[in-house]
Amino acid sequence: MIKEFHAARWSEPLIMEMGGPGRRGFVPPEPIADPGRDLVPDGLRRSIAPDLPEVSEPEVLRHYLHLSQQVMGMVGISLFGTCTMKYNPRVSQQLARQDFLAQIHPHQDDATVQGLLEIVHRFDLMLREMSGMDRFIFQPGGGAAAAHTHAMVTRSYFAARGELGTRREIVTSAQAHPCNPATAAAAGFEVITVPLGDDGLPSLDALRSVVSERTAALMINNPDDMGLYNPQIKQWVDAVHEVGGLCFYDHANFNGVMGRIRARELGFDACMFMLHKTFGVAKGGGGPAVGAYGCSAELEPHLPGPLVDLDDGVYRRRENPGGVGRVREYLGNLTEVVKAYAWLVAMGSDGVREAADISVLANNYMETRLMAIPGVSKSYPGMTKHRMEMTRYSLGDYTAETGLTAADVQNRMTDFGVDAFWMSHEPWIIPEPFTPEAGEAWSVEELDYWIDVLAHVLDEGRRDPELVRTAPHHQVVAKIDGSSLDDPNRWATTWAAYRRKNNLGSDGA
Amino acid sequence: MIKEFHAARWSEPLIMEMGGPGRRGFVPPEPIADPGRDLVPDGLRRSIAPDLPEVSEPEVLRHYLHLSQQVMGMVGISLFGTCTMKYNPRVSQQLARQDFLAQIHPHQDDATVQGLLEIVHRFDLMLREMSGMDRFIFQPGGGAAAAHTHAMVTRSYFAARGELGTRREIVTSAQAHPCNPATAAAAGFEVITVPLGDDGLPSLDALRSVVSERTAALMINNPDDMGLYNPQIKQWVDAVHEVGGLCFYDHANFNGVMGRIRARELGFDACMFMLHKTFGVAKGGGGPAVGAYGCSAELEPHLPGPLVDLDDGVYRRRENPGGVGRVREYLGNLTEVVKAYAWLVAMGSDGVREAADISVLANNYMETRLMAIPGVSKSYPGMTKHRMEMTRYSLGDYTAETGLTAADVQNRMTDFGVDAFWMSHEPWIIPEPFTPEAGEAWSVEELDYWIDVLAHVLDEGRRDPELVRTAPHHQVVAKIDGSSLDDPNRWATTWAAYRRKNNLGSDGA
Amino acid sequence: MAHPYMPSSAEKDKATMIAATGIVDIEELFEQIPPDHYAKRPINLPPGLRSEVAVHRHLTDLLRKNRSCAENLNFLGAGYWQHYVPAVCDEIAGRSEFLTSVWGTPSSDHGRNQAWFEFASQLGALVDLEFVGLPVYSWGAAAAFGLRMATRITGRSTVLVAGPADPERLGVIRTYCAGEDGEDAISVSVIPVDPATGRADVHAISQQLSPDVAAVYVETPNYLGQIETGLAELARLARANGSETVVGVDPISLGVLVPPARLGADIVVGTTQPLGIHLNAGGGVGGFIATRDEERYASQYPTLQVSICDTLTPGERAFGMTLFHQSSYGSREQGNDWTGNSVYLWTVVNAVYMALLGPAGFRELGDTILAGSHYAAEKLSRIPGVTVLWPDGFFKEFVLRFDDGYSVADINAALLAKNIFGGKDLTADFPELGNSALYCVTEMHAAADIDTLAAALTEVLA
Amino acid sequence: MAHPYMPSSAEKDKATMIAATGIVDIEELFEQIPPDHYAKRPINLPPGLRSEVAVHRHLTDLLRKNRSCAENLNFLGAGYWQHYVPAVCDEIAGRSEFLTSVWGTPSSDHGRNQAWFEFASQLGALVDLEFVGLPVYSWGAAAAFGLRMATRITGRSTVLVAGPADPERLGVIRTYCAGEDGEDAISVSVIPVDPATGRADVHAISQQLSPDVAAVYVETPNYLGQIETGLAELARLARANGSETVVGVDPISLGVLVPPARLGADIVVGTTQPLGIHLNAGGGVGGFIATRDEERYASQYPTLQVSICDTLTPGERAFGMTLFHQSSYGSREQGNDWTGNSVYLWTVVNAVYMALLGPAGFRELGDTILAGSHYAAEKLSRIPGVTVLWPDGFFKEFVLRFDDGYSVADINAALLAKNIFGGKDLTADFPELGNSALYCVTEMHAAADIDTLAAALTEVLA
Ligand SMILES: Cc1ncc(COP(=O)(O)O)c(C=O)c1O
Ligand SMILES: Cc1ncc(COP(=O)(O)O)c(C=O)c1O
Repeated sequence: MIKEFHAARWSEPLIMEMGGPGRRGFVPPEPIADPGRDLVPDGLRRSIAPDLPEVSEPEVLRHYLHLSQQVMGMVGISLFGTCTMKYNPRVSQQLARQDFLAQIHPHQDDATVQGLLEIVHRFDLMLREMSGMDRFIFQPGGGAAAAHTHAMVTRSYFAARGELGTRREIVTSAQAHPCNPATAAAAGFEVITVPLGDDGLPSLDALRSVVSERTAALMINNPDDMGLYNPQIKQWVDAVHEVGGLCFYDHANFNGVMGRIRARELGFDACMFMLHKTFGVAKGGGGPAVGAYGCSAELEPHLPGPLVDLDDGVYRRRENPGGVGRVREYLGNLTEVVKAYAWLVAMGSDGVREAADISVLANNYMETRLMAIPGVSKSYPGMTKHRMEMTRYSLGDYTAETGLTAADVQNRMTDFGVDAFWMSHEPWIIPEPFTPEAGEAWSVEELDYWIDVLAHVLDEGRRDPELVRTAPHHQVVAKIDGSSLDDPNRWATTWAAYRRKNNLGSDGA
Repeated sequence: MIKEFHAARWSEPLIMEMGGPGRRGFVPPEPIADPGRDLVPDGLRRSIAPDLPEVSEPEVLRHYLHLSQQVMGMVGISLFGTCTMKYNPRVSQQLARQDFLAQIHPHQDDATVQGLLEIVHRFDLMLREMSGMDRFIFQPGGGAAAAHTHAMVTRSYFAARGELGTRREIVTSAQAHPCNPATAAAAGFEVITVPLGDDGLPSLDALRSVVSERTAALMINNPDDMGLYNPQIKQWVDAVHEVGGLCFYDHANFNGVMGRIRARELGFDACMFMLHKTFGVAKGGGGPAVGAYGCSAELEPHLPGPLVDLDDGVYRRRENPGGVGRVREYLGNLTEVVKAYAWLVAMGSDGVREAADISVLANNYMETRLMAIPGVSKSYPGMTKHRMEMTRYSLGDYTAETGLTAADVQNRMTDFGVDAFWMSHEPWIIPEPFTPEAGEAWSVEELDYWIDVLAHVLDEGRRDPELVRTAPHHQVVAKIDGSSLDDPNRWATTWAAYRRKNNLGSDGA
Repeated sequence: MAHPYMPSSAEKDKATMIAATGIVDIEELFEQIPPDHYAKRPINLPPGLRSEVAVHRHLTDLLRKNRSCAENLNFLGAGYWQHYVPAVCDEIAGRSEFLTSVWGTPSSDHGRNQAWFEFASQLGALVDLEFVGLPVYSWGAAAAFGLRMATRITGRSTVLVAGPADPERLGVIRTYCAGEDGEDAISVSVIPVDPATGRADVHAISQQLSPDVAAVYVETPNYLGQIETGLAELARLARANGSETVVGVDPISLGVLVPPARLGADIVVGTTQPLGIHLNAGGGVGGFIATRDEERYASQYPTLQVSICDTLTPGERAFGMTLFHQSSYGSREQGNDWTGNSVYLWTVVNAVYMALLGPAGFRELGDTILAGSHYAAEKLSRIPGVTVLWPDGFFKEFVLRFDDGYSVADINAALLAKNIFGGKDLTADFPELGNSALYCVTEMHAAADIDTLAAALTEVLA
Repeated sequence: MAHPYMPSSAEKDKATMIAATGIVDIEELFEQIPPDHYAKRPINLPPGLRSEVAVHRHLTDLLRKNRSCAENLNFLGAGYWQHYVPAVCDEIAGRSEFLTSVWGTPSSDHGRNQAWFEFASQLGALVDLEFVGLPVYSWGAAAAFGLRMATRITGRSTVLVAGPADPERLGVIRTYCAGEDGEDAISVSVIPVDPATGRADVHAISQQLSPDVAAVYVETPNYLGQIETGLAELARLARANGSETVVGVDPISLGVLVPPARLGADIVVGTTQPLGIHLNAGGGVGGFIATRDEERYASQYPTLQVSICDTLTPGERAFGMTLFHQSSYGSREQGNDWTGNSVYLWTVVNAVYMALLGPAGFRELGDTILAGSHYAAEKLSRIPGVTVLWPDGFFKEFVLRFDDGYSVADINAALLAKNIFGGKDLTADFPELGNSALYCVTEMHAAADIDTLAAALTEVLA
């Protein structure tokens, strides 16, 4: 049953358009002594005040409360694929807000942060147990940053062996997440992308044809976003190892295999887990995130510091000379590490195993229902084995029939309290792709509702394509007109730019 | 400019309709030992489980998040009169959540709650300074409870003098808040209500004609909800004192006179301040609230215990033998007392004075604009002096013209993000009354918006009365059909009653 | 300088309003106040701290002086208990919409009204009754209102309160019944606990069941932790006497205990504090009143109630107030007692709590508490000089008597030095129980905590 | 027993899905995984704690071992500072909608996108630049990305970093520039601080301005607290050399300091941590990149950016991504560097913070910090054995040299025993400064706190 929905709509002005001269939102404490002008070197005291709004505290609060209600987030239903949207337990949100975590300075003496370091160390041990790796760090501030870390560790490794001059290539696949080739390139490697075969998988032969003594590393995720698990991944790893390369397992799509496979046992030298996805940490619209990076003992000397060790019952941070140095300041987003630790403690080995079971079951349950909807087809239908925690579908036939795109359908779905699906990373191999990920945190009713809404919208589109093409209609704002976005004369990432380009006064009028 | 608005609409089921067998939202810790059946006396162990829903944690969270978005509260604009809607500083919300307040047991040793008792004591002293009273308590859990406290203190006072048998009457006015007569009656007094004169004020003569040696007390608020300040309030107090009665000042409408008058200097023996209104504490939909009750030294022996004293630098709770005993368990809603204290510290004497100024100014500003709107009239227009922090208006003319009531108008206003105004307490002296209270916490733009919306709705109603009569249209749900509410065969305060009366199964179907 | 809490404290805004209002000086607006009403001297408080930094610092400096049950080991209960508050409860309590909710229209308050209805429905399920009012100030208030309802229903004016009675709650009941000292009072008669059992003295109560008795009030588990075994008998006797049975109950026990209504209770009252509300230094109290859905009872409620109802949209449900006219808002002194702001935000939290626990959660929680408190009683009873007064049939709380010469006050002081809050001292309120204290064990206590207490007590008493 | 986080861990739900999927056993679904891929042994972690009570207890037991800057007096800064976080910032950070926001459509994410745009606009106002990207991981990352932008813009491959350099940030810059050890690296050359002034050595830098220099990176206030006076000169020299000037700035200084863009900076980067983000043990880092709104710069951003745009409804504004195609999402290895999840929730908080402060707040806060830090430096300089290295022209931080024989480590240990976190030890990173430490004073410090420090130091050094 499709429910009536409407997003909160406040027609909220920009904060820069609000307030009035002299209003105050926050008043700093008075200066201890007279802050004479001479405290600032000559000519360096700001004379033109920054063009910030002047707004009272209640107005600021209400404004951002309005904005918050105008975000669907996981207050609605989001089956955003490749992102493993999970329940974020509020107990750890609550813990992270408290002084014993929120009010810790990164330069504090180790003696004053024993509890925190203990959590970091315990969590490291737990991830080692889950992956078979020998050491984890939490410095990378996201999945891409962990991939970049691997590229840098790879540099350090080969530099130490004097091979950096020849190890110039990093191999990945067309279905690997863009961060793998992108970070490899940013680290100075040439990127070789193995294309997909007819079965949707990059072939072992294709890999063999590109690896050589120039290969520094393989960077790949598995299963991929289409839910395909590469059954030859071990041979892939062997092939790369044979030529002396390193293998990095982008484990962003870990949810369906938790408890069933270990990256190290498959031969990988390093892997990364995304705490802000698989480990129950909130996405926050894109962070604070953590890409936990783990590696073998062989690569450990190349890790960025500081590392956390337990010596004689005392936890210590230590530098890792010869390693990468830093990939980010300090130990990482430790609030998120604590939340991930709490999540893993609450889940335990039984819980993560069950989460994997349920997420794969729920995806296959959805697949059964979705494939019964006219207009929906599946990527690589020849691959008849059950998919993992995701399946990539296509609305190509539907688009051919109605002219409506997956983006149109997605916009209309938001009119029913269902947020965007993931479509596909670049390159788009499947036409009009969509990739929901059911995960383990949604109820069957919610999954059913998602499917019902999709079916309903496809139906609507057949009856009244304009309705869907011009959607959304029950959302915060209407569909955007993106024509200005890449036009240097019209784009505006700031209010000042917008006013200048549109000849508006400082009040926007 | 009227803005497009729509409330969030989730079409949310009842929690009792959600979930499924076996789902868990919270799991208690496992028992330390086997909780054998014999721990409960024979026949007293529950065998039929309570008919509660079985819902997982994420579902419960999302459900109540949906419900929260479906409440306007002060996230919209609310000028709810007689309730002094204020900004509730989030800093004290944050403080009150912390262990040092949230995790204090009321029976803890005084030595362990010195900080808290100090705040209680300091705040007592501050309210004494503001009112001229000699002692405040915070036990009453709301304004009405404070009025009731006064009725009980009055009993205790006259009982101690052996006069309770003859002091049978409590006098109030037709414009006094209902809690005054109601609590007086509940305390066993006869209630005498002084009617209003032609000028909207109860007359001194009318008072004189009802007071006598049977008078136990006067219980009255001033200014009243119409914004009228009784210029003879001192003479009123004198008249009651002359016959030996006590005078209680219901200071709920304190906002406009803060810093300008002191209850005790006007002669009152006792007064109450509503921390959940005037003192910046959140309303919470109706509490937790505090009616701070203050009285003269003469009445102090009759206060309920425990009282907080400072002896030799140590704060102590002590009983008050001969007093009322308890009007509520423990010291009161101390979280709210701490918030009110924080608010008063932040405001200071300059701030409260300015808040009074602004709230009276803002009301008169609104009055100027409102009186320019056709269809709006003012209570007792003959009273030409400026009103205090509220003015009572009437839509009587408009109703005569269009058939639309103040309630209709109010419903339609919610379609623009403006919540209900206060109309009037019983008795309704003015036809189709409405009583906005501007307070000091809304910006001029917000007040203007409120006024613009009212004018817009009145206009709409003239053009399209059905639109307004059937409003709201952009709200969470449509206007209610209240016909079942007082019908014993149809009312249902619980889901079980609803299902029984409508022959529904346990899933509501 | 403008104050952050007041947008119009900016000079420009004030000037705008002054000009539009047609005045020159704000002082003009106060013309209604006669000159001799003005305060004799300005209010002498410190100037406002406009800086939140300073306010925060001042408050934390004060509050840090407290010692809480979070970092100490607490065994205080006595009608007010340290239970675990799920984080989701806090999350919802903190939502600005609920926090600042006013009294809007049924449409704009819909979400909150639904939460209230869910509170009443779930609480009704726990107590097995179909009519539930919105909450009153506290358990004491709920008990007192329940008794006042009974006097109106029966037209009688004496109420019997079965001991053991919580002095706090009893104080409230006496006050609400207007004490025993004057005109029109409801007479409150307390029948002492049977010291042999720690339970209500059914025989003594039955002796007092005169034709003037409007109601018998009894609690289970009672103030001393004992589960009342004589409830059905008492209710039978009361009914035969034409009296109402009013029962106070800790709702957290109702996963494992038969609801009092099944034993004959007519009006069931109790506390909402254990259902997801923090200790808050006592500021977490709240009371409920529940009865059968019969006009006899419904017409006597002093509270507000939400009822489910229809809207103008076919098939849509919403909520409205039922029987509003009989409240003090509706009828001033003609209404039933009075109502007003109370603890409504907690009601939303209570709804969340009950929804999280569900039937299994309440059962398991009850079992955990039963097991833990009995484990503790048994363990402590083995300490020389410690006697558990009634070692069976209690829930969550039990009484320890110390016979080794140390007063309870001394013992608690010694425990406090070890960061333990010992049980509630009963010596002043229940001298008949000797040198005793009431100990409370909940799901917050791990076995190690109880062992810590046992070791500390052993040391203190050695 | 079902797990509270997983609705479908209830047997019935699992059975429903199994039946509908047409399988018998969930294991069938894993048919893609070859048998020899399976883990050799099951994962050996403790079973899950289904009870939140137990999880909460376990975590608090651990975290209580920490000592925080809340209950100790902290003078650590060094690129990461203890500023006051207004409660409204926390309130908004905690809103479930922002917290759990995903990547929806421009309509369903509208509120968050607007907050991001408000972040960029306000930050742009602070730095006086019109093009601002969404935030990157940290200040170090922002600096490095800024330098990489400069290499792409100029086609050159050397960057000069003006000392004093934060070792943490410098570590990140070096890593992002791929170190100096291999192929295709950007060469990073650090020019040591001028120990006489504590400032960048303009002369030494100018000497290194070869045609291969893509950019000069300089910070103000610099790592040691000094406000750079040579910035305009450096920018002029760099421009003359065809190099970009990349400036790192603490935005909280910009109420009282001229924005670097006014002194010639081309690419301004910095930290977002001071703008309303808690210390979070270092997990509050975040970086921004801002430039003039010119294609030369805009086309080189590695970030995502939101731009204001129209909707299908006339007159309505919304937000979309500009220049998405040049990101790694849009172009994989052809994109500018890479992007991904970063610290976007903090961006919303930063927007709230800047809105709360406004122009007056930033100015006053700057003055308060200037006054407090100079008061402290002056006061501490009077302690025998303590020298303030550069007593003028600093913001928030200053260097103390201790000449009395005690090492900084000893001094800090002694201060710690008095619940004071002494300044950052500089002896390892800046041996040229002697036995020195970097002290930080912000609006969190009252005069009494500084006096406490002075007294403690006096005692320790006596
Ligand atoms: C397979 C895979 N790898 C890497 C990433 C990059 O993660 P992040 O966005 O945290 O940088 C993602 C994120 O979508 C992903 O799905
Ligand atoms: C004048 C006056 N007195 C008393 C009260 C009763 O306050 P409460 O609702 O807190 O019981 C009110 C509340 O509206 C009021 O306006």
